[in-house]
Amino acid sequence: MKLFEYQAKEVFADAGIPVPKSVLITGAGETAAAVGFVGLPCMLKCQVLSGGRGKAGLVKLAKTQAEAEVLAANYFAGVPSLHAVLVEEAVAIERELYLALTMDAPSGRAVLMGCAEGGVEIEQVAAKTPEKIVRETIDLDRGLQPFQISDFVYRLGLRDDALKQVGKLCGALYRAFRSMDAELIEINPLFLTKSGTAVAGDGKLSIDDNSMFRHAAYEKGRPYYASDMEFEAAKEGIPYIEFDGDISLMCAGAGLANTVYDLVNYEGGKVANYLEFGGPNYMKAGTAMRLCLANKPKVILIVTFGTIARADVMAEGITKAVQELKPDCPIVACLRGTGEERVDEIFAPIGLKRLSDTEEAVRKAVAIASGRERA
Amino acid sequence: MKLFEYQAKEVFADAGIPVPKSVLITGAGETAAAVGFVGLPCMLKCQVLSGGRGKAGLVKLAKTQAEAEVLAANYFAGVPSLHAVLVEEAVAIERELYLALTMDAPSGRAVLMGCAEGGVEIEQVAAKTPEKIVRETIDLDRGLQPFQISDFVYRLGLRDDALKQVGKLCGALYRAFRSMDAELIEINPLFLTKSGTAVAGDGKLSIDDNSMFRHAAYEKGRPYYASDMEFEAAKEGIPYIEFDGDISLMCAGAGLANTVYDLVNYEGGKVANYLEFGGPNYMKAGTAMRLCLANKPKVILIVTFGTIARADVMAEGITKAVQELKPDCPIVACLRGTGEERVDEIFAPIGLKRLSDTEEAVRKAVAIASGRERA
Amino acid sequence: MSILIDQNTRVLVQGITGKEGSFWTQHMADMGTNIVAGVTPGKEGQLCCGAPVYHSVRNAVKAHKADAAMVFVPPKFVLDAVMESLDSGIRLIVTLADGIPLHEQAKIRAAALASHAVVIGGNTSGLIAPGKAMMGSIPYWIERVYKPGRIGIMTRSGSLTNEVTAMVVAAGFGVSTLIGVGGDPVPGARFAEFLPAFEADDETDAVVIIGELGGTMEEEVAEAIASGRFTKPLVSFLSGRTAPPGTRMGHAGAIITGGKGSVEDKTRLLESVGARVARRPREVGSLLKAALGERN
Amino acid sequence: MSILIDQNTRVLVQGITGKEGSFWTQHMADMGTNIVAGVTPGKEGQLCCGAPVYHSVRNAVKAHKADAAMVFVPPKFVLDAVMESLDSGIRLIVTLADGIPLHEQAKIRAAALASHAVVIGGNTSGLIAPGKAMMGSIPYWIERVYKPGRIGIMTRSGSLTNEVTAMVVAAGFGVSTLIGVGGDPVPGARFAEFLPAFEADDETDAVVIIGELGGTMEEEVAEAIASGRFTKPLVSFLSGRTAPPGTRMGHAGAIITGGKGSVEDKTRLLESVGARVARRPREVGSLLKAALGERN
Repeated sequence: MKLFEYQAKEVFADAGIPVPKSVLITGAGETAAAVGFVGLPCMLKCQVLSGGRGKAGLVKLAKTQAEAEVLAANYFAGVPSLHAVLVEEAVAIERELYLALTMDAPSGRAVLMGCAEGGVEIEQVAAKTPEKIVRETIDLDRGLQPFQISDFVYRLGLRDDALKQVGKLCGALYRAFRSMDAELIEINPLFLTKSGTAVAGDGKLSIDDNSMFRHAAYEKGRPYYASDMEFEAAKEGIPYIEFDGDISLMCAGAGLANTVYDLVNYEGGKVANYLEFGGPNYMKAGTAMRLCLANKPKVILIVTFGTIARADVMAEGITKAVQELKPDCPIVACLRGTGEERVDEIFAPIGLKRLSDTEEAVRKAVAIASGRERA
Repeated sequence: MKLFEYQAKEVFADAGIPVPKSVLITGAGETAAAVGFVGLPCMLKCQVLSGGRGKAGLVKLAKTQAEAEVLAANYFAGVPSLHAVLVEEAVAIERELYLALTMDAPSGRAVLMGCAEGGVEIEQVAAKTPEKIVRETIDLDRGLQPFQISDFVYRLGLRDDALKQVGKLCGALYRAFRSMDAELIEINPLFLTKSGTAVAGDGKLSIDDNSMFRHAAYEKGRPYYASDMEFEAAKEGIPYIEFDGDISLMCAGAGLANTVYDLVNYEGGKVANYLEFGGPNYMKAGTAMRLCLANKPKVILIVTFGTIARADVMAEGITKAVQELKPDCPIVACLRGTGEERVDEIFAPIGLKRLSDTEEAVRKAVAIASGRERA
Repeated sequence: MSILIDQNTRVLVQGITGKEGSFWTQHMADMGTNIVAGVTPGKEGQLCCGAPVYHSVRNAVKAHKADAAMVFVPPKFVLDAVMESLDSGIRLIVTLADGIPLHEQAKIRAAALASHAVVIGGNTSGLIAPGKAMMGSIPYWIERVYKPGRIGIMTRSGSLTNEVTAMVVAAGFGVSTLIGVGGDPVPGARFAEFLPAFEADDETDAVVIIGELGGTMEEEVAEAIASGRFTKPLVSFLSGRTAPPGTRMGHAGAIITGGKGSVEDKTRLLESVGARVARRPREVGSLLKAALGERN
Repeated sequence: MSILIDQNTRVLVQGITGKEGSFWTQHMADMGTNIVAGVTPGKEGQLCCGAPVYHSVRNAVKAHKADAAMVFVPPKFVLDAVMESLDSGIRLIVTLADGIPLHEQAKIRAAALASHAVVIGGNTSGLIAPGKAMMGSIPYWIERVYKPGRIGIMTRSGSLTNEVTAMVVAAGFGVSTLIGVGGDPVPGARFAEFLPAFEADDETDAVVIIGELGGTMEEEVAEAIASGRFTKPLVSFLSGRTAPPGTRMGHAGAIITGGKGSVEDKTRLLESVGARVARRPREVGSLLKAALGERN
């Protein structure tokens, strides 16, 4: 679960990491009071989860209260489903750093990463000048040891007071990473201010979904999703992503779903939505089909190859869903695996014919979507 | 630093380990109120650090308030330098266990120890029927893992509810062990009550002396020492133990001091006090000699073989101490090591002659103490 | 010869008396797996699927010299179950649960490395040496997928494994050992670690890797080939070739981050060391034929 | 040949610029020790006792291939200093500080075992191969104690070591290597672990152990002899033979607990495997003569 910047900064503050003075506003009417509290100039930062907010114009500086009020009004009026804006003191910056913690799969250790150039897109630094990224891996049982911090901040090029301050901050960041069961925790940029302190300029924190039972205080409501349907799907526990194509996928398992997504693209088709109909969700055909239909696709493409997720049970669900939802688009169904021999019989009432070859099914769906073929 | 039972039980209670209801009283006049609070029958337990309180009659059951008041009065009147008595609810016991945590030197791990027979002298169980003691060693980085607790309590012979309760208690005990920097933490006996709960009947906890900087709340005042002089010595940082003999030792280093202690005994002498005059204390001759003289010894036996603890510096200190304290007993001084060649010259004003053989020095001291020889 | 397991592997089942545990233990036994004991705290003395049940792994190992552990416990107890088997000296552990907390996945991986143990999973259906033994939840009834043969298979997926393996079998091959390392971001075991065993196995002619975008497991395979640690033919199918960067589609580990982990990059790397990479599942069979033909 | 160190050992000094650190580094250098670098955070680029100073052990090891570390830091920083050197691959570490917290002593010991490293101390004056090299705070000016020769010595004490070693030298012998494992209850290294090296050392004829009541280090030595891992003559002096049980006299580890660790028991055990145990320091010399005479 990705947290919003303001939530990440709440975690930082609790962990003892300095953050700028700020007020979260949920409507333009609160802007004046917020500016009064944080002072001028100030930053207005849209609380959205997508990256590249700066480039998208979703983070801007206001020098006057009037400027701030106009900005806030424009944001709340113009940014789709924006729920809050963070009004934040503008910090006098001496320099910027990058700092992050994530998990290193091969070693099973946490990895602390830093870069002496902050505010940049770290992916580009990693790709072009990987030697600029400083790394320290951490044994989770032993924790981040003092000597590791000392060496890390030294390699980051920090000295004297900045070395001590950022070092202390690394310790706090690691404790937050552990206590939050974070996948990723990132401060980019980390400000070194003209007054000589280190302050988190931005904050990213995503909590591991498998660990949410330890973080029940965070409820993943509508603002955390890109669309209403993604929110609906998540409530049902169904992995679901919307795209702008016209072929809705209902596929078993992540690997097979990704493969079908690729094959659709190879054949010149475009996907309307990714949807996993396998694993724990193989009995949810009705809900899955409703989520697909919401995108008004030209065809629904079902591909499964299940063992525990029985093909006959899925066929029964699909049949029932078709009877209830009466989809106005054709369905292509390639069902294999346990119970596959009963599928044709189950499909008979809805006139659906089982295919048994993935590529054949994909080609058929693409042909239908492109109008070259009728179901 | 050994804690008193009532302090250990405060730590237990904070860690979530059930303890009997109790009131600490510091005078017999508080008995009635304490009994009123904990109920009858109740236990009166002298808060002393020596072992074997039961055998020594320092823990007794009172069935009536009158009995409790008489007991308390006798304790406060009769037990030397007793500072407090714990008045504790008498728990209805189903059975007793032994539980302890300490450090295992060869592995560098903590070791959880248990015995299905509690209340006994665990040393005797260890010596006679070691198979009755169940052990589980714990990696300090990983901590006490759930599967270890489960196996440990099962091996202790516990089942069902008792297994779960004692298991939970083991987890709490380990957390207390770690957070207190304990050398030893012991519950003996651990009561399993008739109502089916586990309750700490007694509590021993000693904090590692090297870790006291992390436990500044505990001040080691007079009640923690066997005598005024041991308290005085501790305040000076000088290792010092009183015995009932007549030869006071002032020896450099634990190993050499123990050796001299042995040699004195071999020769038929008796030690008045052990005192380490080496390491960080080699410049404290005056204080050391004052601590020795407090025992009114027949002779002070000084044996050193120092390198960093220079013999000449020690000789200067001894000379000054003799001039100031004017001891009325003879001194035997065997000083070797750095600067030894200057010692005779330094001793000249006080008429002391340096010996250079430990055994010769010991024999001389014993002869003096026994009256066979004069200084 | 299969790698890792066969009829002689002495398997202990943790969580044997649970619903899932007893169901799959019976299937494992039916497929020839040598189930020597089970473990469920508090149930020592019972029998389950014909196997004696113990309170702890220590007791079970002491009595039955088990050398592999199959873990059927809920995700949040997996770390403890794995640590328990490692503590008793077991060096092959398979854990299926989907939903192990990430930081516990990492602890499992680190403990496996520190103990020089193989911990397969989580988020997998396990491990099978068709015709010999199975540890996991791989059903024996799909013979057109799990047909015995001479191809080693390693995979990060579930259904896609059936898809690809069916192509391998359709091309006339069979499976020597199939290892599902699982779809978690920090799996307990990684592809490249099994290559030496496949290399040494005289009943494995070639290896098929079913990978996907994200992570570095495929890159490690390429490195093993480049360094000469693996010399048999290797064919790979990778899903997520057209997946949009930064979007998490499916497995938590299947995401392109830091500009790394794209299927393009993985393909380039694998092909640069002589491995074959199929663009479609169907091609796996023909690439295998080509690779083995070239070799012979 | 000495064991553990000689003129070629490349010693790095942690905490080199401190008062104690620089004082003893100079003495170590004067005694022939090859000091290649020092470490003090924040002081990279300085020189101390002729050695270049680095911010971290990693930097120092990278530049100078140090293979031993001498730790001069206050007790509560010792654990981190030891972990830092272990992290850089150093496998011989000597730490003198008296006052390391017990739980950190244990972590040091556990880390030493896990890394297959030798961590000598704390609460010791260190390690000397007389005439070759010294790591610690053993002054070179007492020649009648640290005379080069063919007797290996291991000790838990300080002053008592001078007392006993002087007797060894007075009897006509000298010291090949002297190792002070220290007086802490959980020392980083234990007597028995050095016996194989002394056994293999062709410049060591016999070993003297200076032990005391408490703990099990002497028992482990007896076990090594019993199992045939050490076959050279061994003479021991143990202090605390008449110490009252349960009283802590001196070292925190020097206490009889659980009815175990008495000098009587240790003596019985050592003598039962053929080791000689002196009742008085003076006897060590004559027992050594007897042991070596018998052997030759």
